[in-house]
Amino acid sequence: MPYIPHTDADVAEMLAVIGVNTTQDLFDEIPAELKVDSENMIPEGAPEWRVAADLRQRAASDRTLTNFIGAGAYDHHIPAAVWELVTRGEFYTAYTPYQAEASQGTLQTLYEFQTMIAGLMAMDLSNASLYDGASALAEAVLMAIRANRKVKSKVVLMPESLHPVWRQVVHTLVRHQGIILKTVRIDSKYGVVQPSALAEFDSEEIAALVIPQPNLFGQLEDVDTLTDWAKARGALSIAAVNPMAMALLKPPGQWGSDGVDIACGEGQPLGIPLSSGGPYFGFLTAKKALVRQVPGRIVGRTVDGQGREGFVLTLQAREQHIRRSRATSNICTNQGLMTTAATLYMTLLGPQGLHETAISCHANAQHLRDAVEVVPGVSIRYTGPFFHEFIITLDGINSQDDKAVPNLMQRMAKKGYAAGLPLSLWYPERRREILLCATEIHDAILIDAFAETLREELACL
Amino acid sequence: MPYIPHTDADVAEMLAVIGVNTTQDLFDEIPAELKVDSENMIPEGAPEWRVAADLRQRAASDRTLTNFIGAGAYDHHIPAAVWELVTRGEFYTAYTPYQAEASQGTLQTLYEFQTMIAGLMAMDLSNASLYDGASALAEAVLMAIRANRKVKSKVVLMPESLHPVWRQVVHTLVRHQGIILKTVRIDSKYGVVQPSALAEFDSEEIAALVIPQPNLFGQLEDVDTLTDWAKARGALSIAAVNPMAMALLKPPGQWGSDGVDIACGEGQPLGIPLSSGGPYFGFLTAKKALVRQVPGRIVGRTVDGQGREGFVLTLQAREQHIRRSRATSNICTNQGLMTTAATLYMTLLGPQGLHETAISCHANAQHLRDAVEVVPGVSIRYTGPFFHEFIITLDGINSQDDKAVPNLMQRMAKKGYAAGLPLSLWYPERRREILLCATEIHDAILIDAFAETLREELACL
Amino acid sequence: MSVIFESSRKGRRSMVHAPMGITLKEAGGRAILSDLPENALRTAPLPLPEVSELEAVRHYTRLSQINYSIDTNFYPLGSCTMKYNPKVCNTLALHPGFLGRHPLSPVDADLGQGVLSCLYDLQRMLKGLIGLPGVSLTPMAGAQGEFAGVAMIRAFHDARDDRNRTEILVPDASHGTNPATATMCGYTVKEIPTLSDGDVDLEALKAAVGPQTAGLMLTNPSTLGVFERSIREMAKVVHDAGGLLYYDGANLNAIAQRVRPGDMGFDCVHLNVHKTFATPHGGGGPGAGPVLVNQRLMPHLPIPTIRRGTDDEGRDIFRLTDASEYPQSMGPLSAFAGNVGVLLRAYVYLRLTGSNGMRRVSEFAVLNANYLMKRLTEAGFTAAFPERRATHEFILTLKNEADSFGVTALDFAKRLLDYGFYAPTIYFPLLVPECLLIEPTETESKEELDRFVAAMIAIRKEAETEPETVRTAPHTTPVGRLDETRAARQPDLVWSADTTRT
Amino acid sequence: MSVIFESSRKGRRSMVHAPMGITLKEAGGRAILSDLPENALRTAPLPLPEVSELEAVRHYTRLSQINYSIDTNFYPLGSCTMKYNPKVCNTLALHPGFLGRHPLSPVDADLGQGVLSCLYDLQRMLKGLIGLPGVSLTPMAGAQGEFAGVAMIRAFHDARDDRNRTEILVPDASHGTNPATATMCGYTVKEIPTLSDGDVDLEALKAAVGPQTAGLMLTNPSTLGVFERSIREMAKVVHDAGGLLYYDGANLNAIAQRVRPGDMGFDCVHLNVHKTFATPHGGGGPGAGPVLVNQRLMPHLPIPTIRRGTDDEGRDIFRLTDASEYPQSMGPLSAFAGNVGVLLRAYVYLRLTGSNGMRRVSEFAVLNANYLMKRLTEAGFTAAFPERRATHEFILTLKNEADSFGVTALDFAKRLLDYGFYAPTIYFPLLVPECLLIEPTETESKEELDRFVAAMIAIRKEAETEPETVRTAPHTTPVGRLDETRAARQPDLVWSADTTRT
Ligand SMILES: Cc1ncc(COP(=O)(O)O)c(C=O)c1O
Ligand SMILES: Cc1ncc(COP(=O)(O)O)c(C=O)c1O
Repeated sequence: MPYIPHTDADVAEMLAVIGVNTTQDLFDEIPAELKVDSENMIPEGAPEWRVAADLRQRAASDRTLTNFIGAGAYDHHIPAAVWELVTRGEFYTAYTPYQAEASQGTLQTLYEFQTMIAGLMAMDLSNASLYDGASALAEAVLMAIRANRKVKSKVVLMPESLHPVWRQVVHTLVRHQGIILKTVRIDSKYGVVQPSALAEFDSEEIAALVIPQPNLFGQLEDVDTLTDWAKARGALSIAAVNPMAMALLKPPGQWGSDGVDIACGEGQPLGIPLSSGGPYFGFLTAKKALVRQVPGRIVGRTVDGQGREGFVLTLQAREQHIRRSRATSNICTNQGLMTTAATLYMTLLGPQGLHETAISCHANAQHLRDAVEVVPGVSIRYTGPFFHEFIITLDGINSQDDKAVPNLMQRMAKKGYAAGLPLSLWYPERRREILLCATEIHDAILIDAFAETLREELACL
Repeated sequence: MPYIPHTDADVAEMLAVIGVNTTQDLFDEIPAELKVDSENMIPEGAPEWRVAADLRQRAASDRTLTNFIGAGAYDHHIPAAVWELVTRGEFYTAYTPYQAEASQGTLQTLYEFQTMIAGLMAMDLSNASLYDGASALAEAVLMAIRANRKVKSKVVLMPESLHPVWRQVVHTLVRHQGIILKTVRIDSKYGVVQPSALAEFDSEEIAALVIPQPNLFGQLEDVDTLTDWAKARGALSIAAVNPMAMALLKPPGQWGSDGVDIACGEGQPLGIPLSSGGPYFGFLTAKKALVRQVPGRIVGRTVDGQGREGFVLTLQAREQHIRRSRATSNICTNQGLMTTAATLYMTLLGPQGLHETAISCHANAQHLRDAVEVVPGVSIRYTGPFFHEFIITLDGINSQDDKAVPNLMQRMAKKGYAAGLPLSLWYPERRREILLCATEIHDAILIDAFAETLREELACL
Repeated sequence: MSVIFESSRKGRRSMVHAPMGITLKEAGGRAILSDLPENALRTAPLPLPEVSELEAVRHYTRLSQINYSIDTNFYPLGSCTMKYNPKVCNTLALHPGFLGRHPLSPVDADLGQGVLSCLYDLQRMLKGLIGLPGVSLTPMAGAQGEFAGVAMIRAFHDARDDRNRTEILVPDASHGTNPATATMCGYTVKEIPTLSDGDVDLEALKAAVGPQTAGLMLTNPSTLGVFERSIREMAKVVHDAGGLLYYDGANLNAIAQRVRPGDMGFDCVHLNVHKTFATPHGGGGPGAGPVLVNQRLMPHLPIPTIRRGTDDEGRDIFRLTDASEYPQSMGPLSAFAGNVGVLLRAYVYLRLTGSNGMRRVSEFAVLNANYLMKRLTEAGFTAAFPERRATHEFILTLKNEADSFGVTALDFAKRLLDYGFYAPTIYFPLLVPECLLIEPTETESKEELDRFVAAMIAIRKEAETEPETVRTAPHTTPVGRLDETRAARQPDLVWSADTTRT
Repeated sequence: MSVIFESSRKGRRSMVHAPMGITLKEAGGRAILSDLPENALRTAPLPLPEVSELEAVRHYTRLSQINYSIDTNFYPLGSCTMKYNPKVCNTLALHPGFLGRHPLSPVDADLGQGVLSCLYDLQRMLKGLIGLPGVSLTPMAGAQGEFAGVAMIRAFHDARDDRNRTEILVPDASHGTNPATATMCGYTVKEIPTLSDGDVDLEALKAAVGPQTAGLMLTNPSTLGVFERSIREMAKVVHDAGGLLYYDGANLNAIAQRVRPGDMGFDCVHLNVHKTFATPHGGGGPGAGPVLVNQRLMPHLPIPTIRRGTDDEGRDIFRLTDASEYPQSMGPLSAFAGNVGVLLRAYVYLRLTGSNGMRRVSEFAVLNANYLMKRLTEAGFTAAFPERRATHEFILTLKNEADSFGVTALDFAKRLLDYGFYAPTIYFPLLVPECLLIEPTETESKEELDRFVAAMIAIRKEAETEPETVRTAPHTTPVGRLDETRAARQPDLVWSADTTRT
């Protein structure tokens, strides 16, 4: 049941104008032996009511648990106004704004986005989005390699505390360009990179250092030291940060003596629903000097013939449609609509609202930690400052038992909880550890009920 | 947490301009002894995330049953485009279009609505909505009394087969104006008005006759005979119809030799969600001669100084804001946004889609009747043609037992069904009867499963 | 823009809205209808537009864009309280759980409690806010609330067999729905004049009341934008004569959480949730007009209301009352329970705003109105009641401007549209010549008010220097000033293919 | 319009978005932060706008209104397939059950099956449509699909230790993402010329292939709007040389359900669901670019994919695959599983449209393009390939107009905006001078196409009689022609309070 307006009379008239008898004739340049009939694995089309009934049932069956998982995607409240506006047809059904004069809505919103996210990172400028946080980090690595003319090496350091899937994505995306990724180990008490770990690279030429904040485990890295270390070595520093955290923590533009060179991350916390992992958006901000190395779209402000301000896609000479094989990236379609959502999110919360939301996340995470810490059999894995997530160890569980934590998770799910992320998903040997997260929506009542359920379920083990 | 933009600086400046010290001074004309402090039954305001979490939980707890109830509100599929567009801010947050030039969106939509609903009824004209079907019928009765200059009587006949709550609403709204409502009885085999029932009023002066189609029981009245009877008596005829049915059945403008004088009804089937009973909208259409007796807003087409077409509220001399105590009705705010939805609904379905939807309702209702008729203990109450609902009698149930049907309904609800409306809600003595309804979304699979469950539950009785 | 019917093409349709996924012909056509008598069937074609879904979306998207609305423009329409309608109220009310519930769906401790608990909570909040113990949420707008109120007053008198009360009093500045409602309830209407300071003439009221007085309908603050200072005396006068007092709650935004209508002496109150509680106007509705009453009117409340009780197993349960519990009810006003979806939005608004928030609402609504009145009068405009405080709204009279420049309130209103503002209410109340009734509401910023003042000043300047520009306004809207006389004289109310226009 | 920061006022905020319902000061302020080292905290103020919710709603509502979009305008942007985006796809994808699910939420027979079953079904449908047995939905746009494809080709050669293949071939008309992708995968790019009839030069291709050839990236129909007739020969040439064939699926709308890329000989395919399957472009994204492969590339698919299996109790279960099941995978491309919400919309579209429907999609996409090409050439415009059938799109060259009137393709494009049309793609492909690449899509009506033709004719007339009007267009948009050179020379990429403008 396709969306086709043509009446039979229209078709007849149109064929007559073209000068063919049937629409089939329009396909006469296609070699006959290649043509197929319609049979295949797509079912027949169905009316809207039937598809809607089926999909609503499927969606409802994904019953949403009270969620204590973070690990790269965070369960924040999104003001209703955000998506009421984002889904307006004029935003939702426009293309990449090639014709600037007919796309000022999209372009100005992107310019405002660039301003907001650059401000949040305390960096000079931003692009108009990349696919997601992980791929944005890969682009940042490629960009750093292009930009770093001081050192000849293509070695990039990434700490063990960086999200392991992000590390894999970076590997996937940069490996064909001769870049060598090396891992900086973390210490086992604080779960962060210590100067001693950096010292292992003292004799190597390093092109760039990636610095996560907070890191995968929720722990805060000593970002000033790391940034200054990179600078001293002639390496570029790349921050990979949670933007919500940056409303509370020192932003990358102010790390160390001079700030990082590139700051990127996952934009999802800024108004994007969890939605099984996407669409989210990656952001990438940088120092002014690097502007011509930035990948992706960038919007700039300019004027028209009468001196009126307006907005255009700019610096396009970096991009694939102009520079082709020598472009800064192959990206074309990005995650535009998601940045519209983020712009609205940041606007509605404002500086105070965003700051207080970050504080509230932190306060609730502290409460969560205190509440689970007193549950028998639970201990807190790392010492030191953290932001809105942390790891617990289930001491009572046999560290060789592959099934214990998954079983616990299933039982917690039956009680309505997504009870954190079992670390064994990424670190098979860490069978007793769970990464827990709280945001502003996890108030004391919710947390206490969760801790109580955890206590009961652990007692049954 | 009200929506107030003022900063402290704004307040200070504004107070200075006004020339008072505090905002409290602005209330100094209110007698001191009347002022209250804020304590009362409203709780403190809460942030959006907290209210959203609470409301989502409450909404989810209203778990929606597979619904076989009709009885004045019908479970149709609504194309998604309807409410995506209706809730656009420019429609949603506009007022009644007093300033026509700044309200052409609303006005043109209403004009299109008037055209569509008048066309569906095959009547000359329509107003721009009333509150709901029941109150629209009351307004139609008042209008008929005003308009009927031929007879002096204020007697209005309403059949027993008219929705009993509608009858009460009419009574509530017209009783203070000397109008006398009389009931026309129905026969017990077909559930409709027979000529013999009308004959009882042969010696009376009658001002108007109300004709429901289909009637409360889903049965089809002999509308031609009723309309002609009214005409012959000098009474005005008022149709009270389901607009979905009019896509299949003969519309009121064509009943009898000359059509009815007024046709009204409940607009809910045309794209309005069930939503526990409202907001819906009433519609009222009429013959041209009655235009100045119509209650409520009416939109007309006109031109501007340059001859460009545009739309305005018109014939306002009928209305309360001009004519005050002599207005055709006290209505001011109506159900505008709902008619926007109905306009979109009718536009998206189009003539063929609406016709086929009505047919589909009918086909499914036939299937439902056939499926439950063979369930042991069930019989069909009335003979004769019906549209999309009908009554079953549970023969096995003791006709004095007040609890049997309610218990059955509760057990069906546990299985996920709203299993029709027990007629005892309105007719306490009809303890064994249930009104069942099917629409286009009740396909054979759904109906067969329902019938099977009914069979099982009846077997347990 | 051309009307949708002009885009119609025979045979065009959206097949996704064919309920069977095939056309009727394919489905076997009329066979399905064999049980329906031929003469019961429709033969007249359905005169609906035949367009694609894309054409429909484009048409109505574009139409929406040519509306002014709160979401796009300052909308200082007096008496209408065009404040920001929080998006979240809409979003939550559209939850599938609320939308999909049939009004007659079974209710028990596990079913239907979501929506009913919200409505019950709303009833409690409104009682607190108004200071009256009885409530029914069912009226579907202010005017239906008025009907409910006056019908209850009548039921009260009737129940006491006090049948000679045939008259309802209203101030001459009252809203049209007040006298229209009194008529619907079978009363004659007597208007009470207003004093030059804006208060109702208490002496005239005293002279008017008597054994024929059923009641008085009053808005306070009044539609003149001032607070009736002698409200307690007025109440006493009416009550002493055996009449009751009806409060039109359209202006509650000025006094929420500061003065309670119950304390002023009113027996009965309606509220416009689409004003005070920020539910949208939707281009004309729907709204909701809950009524609140004191003890003596409670038996007459319209049904249904929401009650809390317990089920057979002793569990808490919210349910609708039925007629048997209200044998003296004035009756039902709608087929089900009123505009539930609108009431849910109001409930969400009140939960967000809260008690202290509502107090701030009235504080800032009044601050904005007084600031705007002061700025405009300082700029040389004439307030109708310059000695009085503005409440949440105030009146300018443009009589001077009309006399000096031949430019009327209507012209000012139309010209404001060109400046990007919706116009204030004009020519209401009728007793103030060339009046603008201006209500900024608490959700507008000082900058927006300042822009409005600047526009008013600019227009007066134009009135002086180029009056034709103002008299022929608007100029920037999709159509120019429309010919209302022609519309009423030659009514064109439905489109037809053979209507031709010049 | 002024930028949002210019409306900002110190201290203004929406308190409903204060997560605690009170301000930080009231909450005890920094005490909560005592466990965080002072030097880890932010001291720089957050430079976000301080506005009310109403101001935000107004600002972004008005901004949206100045966009052209499918919902408001014909949008014949070649290569972009700007067809109607059905509203229902959005509505269903926004169901709270889909939106609220965390990507790492537990999966079992009762949990997460809704979304995973949809994705699984989508995988099956795409395999049928493309005629290839392997699929991964995870790439987040066409270009990432291309990356996945070329990286798989590389993985394939590497796995066979065939390491001298250093070159990727692309036609000179190829989309910029093709060569850019090849570079990202470490290849050098060689361009193959196009013949004057629009087909790739087969002889040149033969000459170019060799042991250094890793593969060929091809769009068919090509970006020139014609079907490569010698596709089978081309495939053979490349395969014979040991290279693989990559299919850029951007133009699938022309051939859906008629020719399958798998049958043409392609080893690997990406799709743009935001083109063929009508998911919205959102002003630049998000899209999704699923990849499909034949047997030999299957081991290298990007992870995760969706598999059907059974749980411990033997119940059916859909789940994501992990790295252990794809030891030779090229790796993951995103932190989770790609743009799931976009894929859901595509799935709904395919369920609605269905098999026969997709066949009609290509039929009418091609009918509209050929009709439009014919009307325009009859009106005197020059098609780039007049002897060829148009596919779903076609190219006009305005070289004549440029030479005769000094009015360029850019000028035509800008002037079309004044007529209410978005402009076709211009200056792509680069090899056709002054070109317009026009793609009407199947969802536009004949009337709309006729209006477009009329506008083109009118503009050419203007080019002749008043060329300045065209050269300085657009004139009716909110801003006139913008100075792109200045934008690039003096980049102004973020707003700051002290940026002043003339
Ligand atoms: C003072 C006053 N009373 C009554 C009403 C009628 O209320 P509604 O439009 O909700 O019926 C209004 C509405 O404008 C009003 O302003
Ligand atoms: C022919 C062609 N290939 C590839 C792409 C890139 O796809 P995407 O924008 O989804 O990355 C496009 C998009 O415009 C295209 O037209």
